[in-house]
Amino acid sequence: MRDGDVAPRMRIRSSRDLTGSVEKIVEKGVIVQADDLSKIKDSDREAIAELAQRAGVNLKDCYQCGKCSAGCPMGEFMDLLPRQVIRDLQLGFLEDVLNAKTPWICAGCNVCSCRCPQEIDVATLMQEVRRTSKATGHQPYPEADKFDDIFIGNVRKFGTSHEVGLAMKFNMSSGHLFQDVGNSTKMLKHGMLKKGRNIEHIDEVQKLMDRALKESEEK
Amino acid sequence: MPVVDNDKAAAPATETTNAAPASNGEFRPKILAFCCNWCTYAGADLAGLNRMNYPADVRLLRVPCSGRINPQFVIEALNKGCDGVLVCGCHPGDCHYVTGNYYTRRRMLVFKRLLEYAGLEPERFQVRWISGAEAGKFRDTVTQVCEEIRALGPIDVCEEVAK
Amino acid sequence: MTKYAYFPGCSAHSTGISQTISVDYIAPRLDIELTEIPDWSCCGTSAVKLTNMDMALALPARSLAISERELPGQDVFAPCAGCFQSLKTSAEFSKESDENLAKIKRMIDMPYEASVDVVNVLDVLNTDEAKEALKANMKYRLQGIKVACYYGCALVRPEKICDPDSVENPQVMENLVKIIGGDPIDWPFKVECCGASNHITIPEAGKKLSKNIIENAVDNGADIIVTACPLCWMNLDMREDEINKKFGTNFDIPVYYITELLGAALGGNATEIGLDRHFRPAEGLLTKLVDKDAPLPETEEEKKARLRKEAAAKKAAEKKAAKAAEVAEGADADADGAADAAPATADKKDEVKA
Amino acid sequence: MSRIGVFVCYCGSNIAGTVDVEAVADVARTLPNVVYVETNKYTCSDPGQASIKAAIEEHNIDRVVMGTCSPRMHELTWRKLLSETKVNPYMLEVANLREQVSWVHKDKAEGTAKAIDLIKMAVAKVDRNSALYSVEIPITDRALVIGGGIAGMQAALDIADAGHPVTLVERKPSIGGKMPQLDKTFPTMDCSACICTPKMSEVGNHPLIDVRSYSEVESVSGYVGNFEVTIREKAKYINYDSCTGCGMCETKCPTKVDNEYDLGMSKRKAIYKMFAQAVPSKPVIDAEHCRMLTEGKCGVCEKVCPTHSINYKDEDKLTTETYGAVVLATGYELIDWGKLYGEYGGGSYPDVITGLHFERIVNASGPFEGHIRRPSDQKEPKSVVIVKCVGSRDPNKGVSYCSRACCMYGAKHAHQYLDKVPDGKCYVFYMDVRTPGKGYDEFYMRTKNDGAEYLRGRVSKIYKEGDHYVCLGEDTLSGRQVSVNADMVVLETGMVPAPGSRETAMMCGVQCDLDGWVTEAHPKLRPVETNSAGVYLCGTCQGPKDIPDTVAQAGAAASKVIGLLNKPHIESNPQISHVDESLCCGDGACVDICPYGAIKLIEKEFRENSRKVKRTVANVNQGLCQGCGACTAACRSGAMDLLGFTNEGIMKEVDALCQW
Repeated sequence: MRDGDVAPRMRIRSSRDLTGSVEKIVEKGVIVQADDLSKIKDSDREAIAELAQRAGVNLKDCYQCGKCSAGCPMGEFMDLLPRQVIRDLQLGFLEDVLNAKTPWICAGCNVCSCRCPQEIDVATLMQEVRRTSKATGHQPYPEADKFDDIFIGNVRKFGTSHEVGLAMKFNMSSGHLFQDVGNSTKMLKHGMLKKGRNIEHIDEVQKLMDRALKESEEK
Repeated sequence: MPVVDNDKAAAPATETTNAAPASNGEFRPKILAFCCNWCTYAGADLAGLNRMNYPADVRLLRVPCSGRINPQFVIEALNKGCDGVLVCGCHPGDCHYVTGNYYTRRRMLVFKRLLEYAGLEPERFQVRWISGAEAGKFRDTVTQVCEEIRALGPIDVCEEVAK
Repeated sequence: MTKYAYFPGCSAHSTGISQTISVDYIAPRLDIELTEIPDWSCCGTSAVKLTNMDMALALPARSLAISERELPGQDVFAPCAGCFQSLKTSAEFSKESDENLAKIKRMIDMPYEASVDVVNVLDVLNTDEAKEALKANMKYRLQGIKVACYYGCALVRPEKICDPDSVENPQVMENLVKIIGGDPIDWPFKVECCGASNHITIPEAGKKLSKNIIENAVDNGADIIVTACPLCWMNLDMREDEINKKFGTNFDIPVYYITELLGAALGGNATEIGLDRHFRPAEGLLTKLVDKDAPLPETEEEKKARLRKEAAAKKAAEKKAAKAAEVAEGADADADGAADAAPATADKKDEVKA
Repeated sequence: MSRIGVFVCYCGSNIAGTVDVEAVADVARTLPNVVYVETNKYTCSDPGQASIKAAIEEHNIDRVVMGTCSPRMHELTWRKLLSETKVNPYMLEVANLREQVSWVHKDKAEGTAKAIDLIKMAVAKVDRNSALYSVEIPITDRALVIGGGIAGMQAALDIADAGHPVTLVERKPSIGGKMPQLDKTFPTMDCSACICTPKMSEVGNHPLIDVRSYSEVESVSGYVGNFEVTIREKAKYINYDSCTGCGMCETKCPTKVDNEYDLGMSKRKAIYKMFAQAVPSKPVIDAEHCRMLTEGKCGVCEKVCPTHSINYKDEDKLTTETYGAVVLATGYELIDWGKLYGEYGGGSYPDVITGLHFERIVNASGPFEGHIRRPSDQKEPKSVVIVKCVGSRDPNKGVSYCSRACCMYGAKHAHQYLDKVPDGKCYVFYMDVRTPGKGYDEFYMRTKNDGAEYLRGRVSKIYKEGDHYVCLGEDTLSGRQVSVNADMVVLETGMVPAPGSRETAMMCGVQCDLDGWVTEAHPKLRPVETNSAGVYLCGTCQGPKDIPDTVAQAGAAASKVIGLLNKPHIESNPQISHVDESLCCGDGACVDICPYGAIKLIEKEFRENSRKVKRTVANVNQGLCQGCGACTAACRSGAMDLLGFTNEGIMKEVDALCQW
């Protein structure tokens, strides 16, 4: 996402989202009709149950006080507030959640989890949603996705992450060619751009990563 | 004071004196229900007040609290030829004597396992929680237990005793 | 001498270089011996965690297993807060149950008993030994420098993993700063998020978060910000200009690692403690140092006490004067004198006793 | 050889409808030891009862079986009847032929068969019954009320007005509790002190109420009717007999201390009365701060006291007395939010205050004479944020329950603020609004119309910025992150049991729940009794509640106490546990299982084959035992038995049933 623009709201958050021109509504992708709860698939409900179980969260615990969202530093950039993600999961709107940018915008600062009155680990839930969303081929937020992939590729290649290579590669692929270039001269001067170290037994790391992937598949 | 006569006790119900159902030859079990005075016994009375109907095979024995029920009573009943025993108390947490039915729950759970290990059909010994307001539940419970035990047929006491 | 298995982390020789340098400088001076874990590999950090949890648990376990084998009985010290979080999460997971441990071993495929503990910079510096050594070896004090101690996320949250002294208002860094004579400020943003890797994926958001933190520190009168996390440091120090550009602010506040601050107090010069590798001019710190034994400035209490003394003296003087006048004027003073006789006598008594 | 009489009732056609009563009677005649059988149309009627008496005389009957309606209906009637004959009232068994036979079965043959079985069982059991005699437990006509808040005061007044002496123990220097601290009471907004302080003086002046202020209960022993209670009166350093409460000492005392009554927002002296209308209206010396008691100098109060009532040598006094009944009214405390909520400043911000602070601020006798000012700089706050459910409904940091009164006093605070600061803004963050009560919801709506902005969501962080406080919240109804700049923040904190209330309850043998609230005997049917007879409870020591509920409960508790104290003595229930000491092995299984602590192990000397031996045996306290019989089933050696429901008796019942 470029500077300045903010993730558009996906679904109606409040009647306020409906005010304004029809175009605005359309452009916001808001469908002005009631969600038919009777049409929610059991398969979705089960998927949500498993998701919550993987995250070690009991969705029923949440009474929607919104303390998580109130303190969320990234809240204003999200299409759904964390509380709304949980609400959608409670109601069974799986697709909306997997398509939400929120879990991909979450900075993982854990403020929500440590303040939740019901001890719900919101941050972990967000991560789980993100993983599930990736695993099920959703890609609501390509930038974040790219960054992760490049990073992991990096680790697989060298056993460590080469921050510089990482940044440059990300800029290439994401098209933000000159992001942070301003700093790179100083970086160079400060010997921050030294080529990172490669580890000796890279094969160990690679095998380990493969085994991890297998482990997850078996689950 | 008559001495208890085991053979007589072991005899099938149909032979008993003035047991009316004998006529149609259909098996009518005898079921003893130990009931807490404060909940299930009151529930049974309420069922009466509401003129509910349930099989006449069950006889209530009133105790002040399900915690009073000593497993020996149950063994005695089964040995002497009762086809089934029902133990009823207040819902855990609602005991009139604070904690009595917690002990009952623990005690009877273990005891039930023991009886089943000894070869008794689970249906023949059941523990239920019925409050003084749950006349309907009382009727349903009794009806269900009676049907289960009728289906099982008379208890084989000698075998029980042997075990 | 406290020994630690040292896990520098990937940023150690790039963006976190100043911390690495300063850690190397202060460690021997604080009786701390660091041995780098041979052939350690990346901790995986958030990117892996957000993609595959098993991998996120297994990657750090490799380094931990090596440390367990090569440097038995030593806690693993990860100066980077991110590394600390990933390593400790993995370690705790393995300690939780045998199934977990088995699972980890399946993935790393090497002997591992999950016996190691993981510690961060603050844990290492907050030991009594280290603090004693610091008091003993420090050469300079930070006289009257207002310090905003910034913890960020990974040093305090999740509470269960990091187990800080307080999750909303930790004091460890403050105490260290006090030891070296700094003046830690009380500010509410010390555990807010700096934006982490969102600076790259959503620069918009990242900048805003960093701005909030710097702004709040400045508003609360901080001269410098001190952190213990390379990522936080980069997002604050490196991006200050961008932030000024974007928000039309003109912040000019240097950001240091706590290790740099201690290094300075222990007498390190700019290069020795990495001050020359900052994005914002940072050497200024050294000019603000005063000799360890230089006379302390008057504290608030002392000032109050002094003023009280002076006031009392003045009052006594006036009383004397008044008395003299009374004697001169004679009888008519009695009336008002009697009114509050009781307390007056009491006061006198006190003075006599005192 | 027992002589059993069996009386079978037709109950009009109620029983006779589905039970062949005469057939039952015929079988009864064949049963062992049955010497007389009689059927009757209406046994419970006077002629019916008369003929039973006659039969007992004529046939020299010594135990009775009644084949009638449920024992829950008429057992007491029959007992009463027997008490007028030579038969012991406990030589009685009732066969329930109506509720459990005739009314529930249609087939007459089946009904009759069942009726016969029940009669057989009853006969078998009664044959094994033994005569039981209830002992008379004398009742001391004096009640102890622990806690001098509105609950305790109300209970004490009601009991005393009924003519029973009451001792009211209050640990603070004055009675009154929290209520006089409050400014107004919702929803009627009448002045709290104005309705509370008259009650206080009424209590203080009541001839039958002995107010023990500045005192605490040290120990409680004994049982219903006879509780031995020791009370510790803390040293007041003032002779209350001579002190006139003129207040000279207080005005002259040179030591100033934070005033707890205003929660530290004002100062008091080291010798002080808690507040103007305190009862007793006499001061105490705060030993912690008094210069005379700490440093041994000063002594101003002694000098100025016109009645020479100051006594620096005063010490705690212990007194022990016997009480017939005890009322627990130990009340609540506000949860200590500072320790729990670092994100709200952890108590370091002077203008982030609790509801009780606000009550004092808005109160005319409070630190700011009723002008709404914030503690830090006495400025009038132009915007106030009220946060509800602080500590409540928060298992993570506080307690899981709802504190019940906060929604209303939150609304009250909003209303009061907007009333006194018309140009002010007031935002209320809430989870849910719970206003069940007369005129409560109307009050809430009114507050909203006063201009209070209600936002549904929990505040995540409060921090200082310049001279105002930023509150970050979410309005979950619109799904917006919101932040409010407040000059002052009022946290409506939840209630927790007053410190020490668990210990006090334990002393009286009463349990508390996990949160520390005292548990009532039955949540619905016995809300003011506890499980130890003679101990009652009222007010917030049982759980969060508002003033109306508290007063109502206090009245209820009082009426129970009066009912008990009106009797000179109570008949103990003789159907209680009994130890066969020759069998008792003294392993104490019964002691652990008894919910009333009625069983103790005692050393006792026995003669065994002409040798004296000491053995530990169980011993049942007749006053405490309620006759549940849990101990009998737990007893390994079979020494424990329950009179009225003996092991043998029940066994015989079982046998009897098995022979049909």
